[in-house]
Amino acid sequence: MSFIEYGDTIKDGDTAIVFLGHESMFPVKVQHGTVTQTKYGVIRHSMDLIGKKYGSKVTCSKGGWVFILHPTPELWTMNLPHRTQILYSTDISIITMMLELKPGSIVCESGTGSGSLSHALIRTVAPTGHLYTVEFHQQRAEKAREEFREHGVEHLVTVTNQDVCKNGFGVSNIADAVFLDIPSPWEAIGHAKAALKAEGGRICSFSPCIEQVQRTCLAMEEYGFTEINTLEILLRVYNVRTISLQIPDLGKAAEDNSSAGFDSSNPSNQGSPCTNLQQGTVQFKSGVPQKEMVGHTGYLTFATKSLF
Amino acid sequence: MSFIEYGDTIKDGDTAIVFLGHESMFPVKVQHGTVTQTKYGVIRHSMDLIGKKYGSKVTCSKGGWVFILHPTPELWTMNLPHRTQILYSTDISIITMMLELKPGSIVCESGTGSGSLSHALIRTVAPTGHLYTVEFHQQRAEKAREEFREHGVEHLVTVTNQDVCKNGFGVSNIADAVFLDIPSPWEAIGHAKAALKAEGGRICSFSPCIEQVQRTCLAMEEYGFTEINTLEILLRVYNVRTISLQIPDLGKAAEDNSSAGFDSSNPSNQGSPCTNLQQGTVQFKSGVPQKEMVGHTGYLTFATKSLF
Amino acid sequence: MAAGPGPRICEGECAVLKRGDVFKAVAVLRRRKIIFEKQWFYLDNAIGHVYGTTFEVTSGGNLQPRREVEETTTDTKEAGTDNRNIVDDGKSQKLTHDDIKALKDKGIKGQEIVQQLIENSTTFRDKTEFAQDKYIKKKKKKYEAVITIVKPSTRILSTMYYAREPGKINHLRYDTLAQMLTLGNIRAGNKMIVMETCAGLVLGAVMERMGGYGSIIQMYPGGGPVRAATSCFGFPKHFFNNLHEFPLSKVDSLLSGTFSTEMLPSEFEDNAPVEEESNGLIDEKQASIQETEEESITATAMEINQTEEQETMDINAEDVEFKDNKEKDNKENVREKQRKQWERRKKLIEAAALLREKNADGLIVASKFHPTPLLLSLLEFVAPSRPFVVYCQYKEPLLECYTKLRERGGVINLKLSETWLRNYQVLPDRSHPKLTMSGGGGYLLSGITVVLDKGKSDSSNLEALKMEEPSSKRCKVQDLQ
Amino acid sequence: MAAGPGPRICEGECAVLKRGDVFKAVAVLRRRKIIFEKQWFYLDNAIGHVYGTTFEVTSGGNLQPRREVEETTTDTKEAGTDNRNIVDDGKSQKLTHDDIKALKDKGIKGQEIVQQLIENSTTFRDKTEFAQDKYIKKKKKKYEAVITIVKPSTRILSTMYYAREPGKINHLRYDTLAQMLTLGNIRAGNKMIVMETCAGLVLGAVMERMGGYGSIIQMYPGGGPVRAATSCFGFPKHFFNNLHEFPLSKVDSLLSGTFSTEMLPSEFEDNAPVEEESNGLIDEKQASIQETEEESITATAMEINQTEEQETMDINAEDVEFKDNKEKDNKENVREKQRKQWERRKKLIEAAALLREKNADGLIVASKFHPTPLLLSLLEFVAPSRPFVVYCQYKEPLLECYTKLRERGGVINLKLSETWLRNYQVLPDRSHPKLTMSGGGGYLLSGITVVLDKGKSDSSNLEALKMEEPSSKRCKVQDLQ
Repeated sequence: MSFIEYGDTIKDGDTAIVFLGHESMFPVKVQHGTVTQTKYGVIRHSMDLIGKKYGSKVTCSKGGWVFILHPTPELWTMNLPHRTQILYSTDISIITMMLELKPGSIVCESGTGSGSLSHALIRTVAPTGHLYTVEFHQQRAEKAREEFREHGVEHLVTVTNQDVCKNGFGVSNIADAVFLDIPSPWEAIGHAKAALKAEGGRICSFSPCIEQVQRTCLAMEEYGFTEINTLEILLRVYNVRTISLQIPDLGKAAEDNSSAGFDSSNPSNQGSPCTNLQQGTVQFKSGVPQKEMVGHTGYLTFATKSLF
Repeated sequence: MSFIEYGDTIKDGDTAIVFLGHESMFPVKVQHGTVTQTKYGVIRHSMDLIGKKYGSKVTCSKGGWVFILHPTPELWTMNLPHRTQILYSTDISIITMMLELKPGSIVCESGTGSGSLSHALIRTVAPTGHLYTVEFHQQRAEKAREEFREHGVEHLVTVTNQDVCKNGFGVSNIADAVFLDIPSPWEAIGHAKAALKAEGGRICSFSPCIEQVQRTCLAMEEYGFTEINTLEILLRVYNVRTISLQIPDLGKAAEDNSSAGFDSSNPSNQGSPCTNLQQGTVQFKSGVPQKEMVGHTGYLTFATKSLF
Repeated sequence: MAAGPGPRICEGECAVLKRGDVFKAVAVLRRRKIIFEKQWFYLDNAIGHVYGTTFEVTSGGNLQPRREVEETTTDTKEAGTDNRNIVDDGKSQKLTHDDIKALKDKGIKGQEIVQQLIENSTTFRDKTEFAQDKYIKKKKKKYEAVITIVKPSTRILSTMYYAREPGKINHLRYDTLAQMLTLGNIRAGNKMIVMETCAGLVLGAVMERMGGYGSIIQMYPGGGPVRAATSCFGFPKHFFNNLHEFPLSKVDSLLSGTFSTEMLPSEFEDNAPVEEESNGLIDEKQASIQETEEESITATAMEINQTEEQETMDINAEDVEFKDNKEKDNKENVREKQRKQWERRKKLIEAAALLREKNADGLIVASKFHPTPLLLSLLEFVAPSRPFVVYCQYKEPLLECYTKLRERGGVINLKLSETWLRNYQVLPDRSHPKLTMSGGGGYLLSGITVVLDKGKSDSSNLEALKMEEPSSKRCKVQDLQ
Repeated sequence: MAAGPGPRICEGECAVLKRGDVFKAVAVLRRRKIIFEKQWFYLDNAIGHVYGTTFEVTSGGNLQPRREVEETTTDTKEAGTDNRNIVDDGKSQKLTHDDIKALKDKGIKGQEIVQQLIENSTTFRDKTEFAQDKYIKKKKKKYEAVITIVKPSTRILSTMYYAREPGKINHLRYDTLAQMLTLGNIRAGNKMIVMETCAGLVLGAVMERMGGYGSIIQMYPGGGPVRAATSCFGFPKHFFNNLHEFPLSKVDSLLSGTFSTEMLPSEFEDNAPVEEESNGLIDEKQASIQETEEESITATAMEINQTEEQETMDINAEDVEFKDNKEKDNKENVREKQRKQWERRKKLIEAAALLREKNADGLIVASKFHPTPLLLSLLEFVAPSRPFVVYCQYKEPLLECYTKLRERGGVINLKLSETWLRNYQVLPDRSHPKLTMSGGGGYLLSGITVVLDKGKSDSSNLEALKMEEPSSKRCKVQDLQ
């Protein structure tokens, strides 16, 4: 297993995802002789995991079962230990596309935080690119290094523990793209420009507050960035449900049925998308928006470092 | 006809709405002896309109027909002559509710603009309330007065031509609610407070830019307003369409049909919400979002003037 | 007693308690223990004060009016620049739980407790302004027992219901209700038909907008109309003079001309309005449970736990309206019962007569039923050139309703929509949309009635259909500034 | 020739013209007239310059590189405070149309013309800063002929297609495509199955993310795969070495074990890939039309008018890839034809072999077809514990697809979603969301494959169904800061 390559079977030392059911899962470090507790009972790594195919159903000691999934940056984002606020896949998707990342890209990132975006960036620039990620919090930088090692991607990433606003990214003129998720991104725009290739590149800054965006846009303009564009992206998830609606009793059954224009009122008519399953109700599939959704993560400001 | 009362038949002097078809309509001033040109031909007011029921189908000279509608503030908003940017019904709805307007309320408004919101406010506070509306542009104030007269609501509204930031609303301690749609609302918060009843009331400020909102919120806090709440509301309209999707040809017809797990692939199965109308396609009703929608009108900031 | 010219809190009225964004409707009664936001108190001292007054809960559950109503901002402007040096080990607060309890027992006010907590936090000064603010808000919420008593309104009640009991109002979000009232051109003097199963909230909103002018016919399923939320509005008595009700189950017979009051459903004669008695009964049991039970912590938590506390809200409100009835029940006699039955029948005949005129000024539907049959029948009672608005929690039934209405004809300007609502935090250097928002507020189908030529419906409908088909050219959006 | 270390614009390559937010893909060819944003010019002078260079169009349609690439801000900081005194009578501009034409004929640059217009406007100084800015932008757009030539990328091409030809890509919005690439875990080394009818845009995006590592099997309906947009990316030749194609119409036979290359559809043998020749043919006609025809004013206008200009975009791009082919066509002989047929059959056998392994690392579907049958068949080729993503312009078919996949089993973590995208104007004191936004970007259904026990599918599916049913408790939203 590695976060940049699929493997077929679960091996000792792998990080795997235990999937218990709808949006319920957790990561597990596979180790000979270890057991993992789940609500369905115990999983014994040596017997239940190692050597099995990824995607297999594993029966726990209490008889319930789980699926063991191959890790991906997206599953990691959903399951990683939070050391900071993290970026989720919706923002990560647009960041990756708008920064024009692909295999071979050199990217700079600050801060590393919990490594949610870092894993996705490494995945995309592998096998020939590199991520330079800067984290000012020492413990977090350490922890990130450790995770990258465990996930088999340490050769694709350099973690530096410094203040990007003061000391920059530690590289110059080599990056295709820079990503900033720090409290004062406007203080790092100069360093970002220095890190980017002379021929140009893309930058993105993520900020929760509009005032941060305002200052960042001014700084980007000052440093000659072009195509400055701020956007916001939200995910709307629909639960697929079977809904039953009652047909109101207007007294038709007990009454004279000759009243004009009423016969078409029966929704079980041919061609109708509803299925009349029981007397007086209509059933249909509906994509129901979740009652509560994420209303804001942050503003994303993209810009281009131009040629001259 | 009046904008605050329904009438059954079209009368000389009425303002009526000529409805030509989907989102195509215009207002007309009904006058004996007048004719109106439409793409379906001429409408002669004396013969075709006066005395007819509102909601009637009227055949134009070229044989095409239109519907004549009773005016409402909402139809007026869709059809009024624009002298400024106007507020639309989506924002108007939430403004009216959040200002707690009802028959008898006293409201102050600035600026009058094209009178879109004014008509809706008058409708809601009638028959015993009053609107004090302040407009700094003289021609616009004049025009608004004229429209209110024509629409039979002049007894419910007082139009003042002055700068609300300098001179306020011209009334004090009588308003239940104040609405501001001006470039510098923060300069009018003091006047708004003075216009509101001593026992308190509600205020709303509409601003397109976030910087205006920031200053306005600060001013509201300074003047002791509470429950300060900024929100944004957008309308998403769905076009109801019948969609046909092709069933892909996977070669089943020409092939052996015994392959496992494939029979359920036919979406025309029982219980499916699709209707198989012609060979190889599936038809269904869909609520299709409009390709382009209004992405922003303005931020609405509401607050309460408290007791003390 | 506070000064001020506004309306005062009176015994027996319906009022709304407010703390931050959380609302609760209650009946103002003496010697009745109220539990709100984990705090218990009596409303006795509030009586006579002006609506809008903010009170602090003092020892013994007494309410004491506060002068300053603004959220007191604790002054701590020393802030760190980032939190890189903070290691959260759970040991940063020097005050123990016992210390805090002791402060509370001494009768120290919440505001002071929060200040003490800040002074005894070893990390507070190192936190960013951001984090400081968060900390203060959290602690204030926990230790400051401040409530405001406000007059009910559609704004307040619809917000309250959506937050606390969305299931009772079919998840109708307040801004969606606002759209309905505007699209329906609800105003004084209208004759409106309202069909709702939203606990009477939509009916109340319509009544508020009509201000006692005009008339309303409420169509109801089952044994009688539900008006639990309606009574929370605290409308004056005369608002109910022109409020009529008509059973849904008689709509078809009314339309076909076979309707007669002799054919009333038996429940109607016996129990209507059903809510009164049964709810009154529950109320008695409820009161005692309430006394001992701890209230859930927040409105959203309550929504999940589905506690009795929620029902109490409605029932308390109902108390107000039906208090007189209950008192009379005690000395109830046969003559009284007969008089009531006769009155009910009279009102039914009046409602039927109003509907038969087929000249209503609008139709508002917001129910748990499939909207199509409701619309196809109830639109018959509406005059031409009048708006109608249908709410449904789901989009799919409105697609069908749209199609059937097109087939029927007699309606134009059909529009299927939903609104998207987002609140903002606006603070110096910290402005952004709120981090959570409602995922959906339900869907509306609105339109305008026109004269329906039943004779040549085939060709005209076909033409109308063509006429209204949304054009494929892109929608023109006003280019504001 | 400009200095700079980046890749240079070469003859025969595919490049993208950019003006403001408007993009157009073109083949870089000498002596070929280009019409873009109402401006005509030749690319000859651009050859050899670095990608990203901005050019001004000078007389005779020559491109002249510009040093400063920032939008030049005309300096006019005298602004009125509001526009109360402005009466727009259409007489505020003293320069006549003839005056302006004369300036242009004299070869005065656009930037200067705009400055002259400002100086000759009687109302400009009275306008608010707001209005001044709007005025300048409008005039600049009209009179300044500046274009930038950039290297194609998924970002640029997906934005361009969505703006100019959404119908060709099933209205797949660029951010929705971005979600697909991430949810699909597209990366170097994967073995991907792609089924799209988005002109090859989705295929191109997948190829870009795979960087020439791994393999792709493109499933295609009809006579051959469509790769018009794919060729706009300008990928190096070796990217195509591991790109395979397989006809949809052979999927069932492959799955049932009856597949053989002898049973190929006749179109496949005769015409594939169909685009090459037919498009090449149109291209010739097109070129002459293009010379004389005025281009539509904006990307959105074009979308409506559906002009030939749009097709040219693709075709020009195709030119690049198939230029060699066409030249050879002239001296085409029987041996060449046979060699090609043999190669095609060899590739088909290879593709079939790749699919038969049933170990693909993912499945991407974005087509005009009903997704359900595609998913039910193509998922058979995917290994367990791999992601799949299906795009559909409409929500309803994905509801059905969701249901059928649940019935089938072997998939978990099914999620139906759409994204909401809004752009912002961020300017000092004038920041707000853009006034128009896309109403919808289409819908995605994504999930993960797992091992499918075909034996005891009944009970296990039932259990899986229960296991995955969204819980009714509200979704926990992370309380960020």
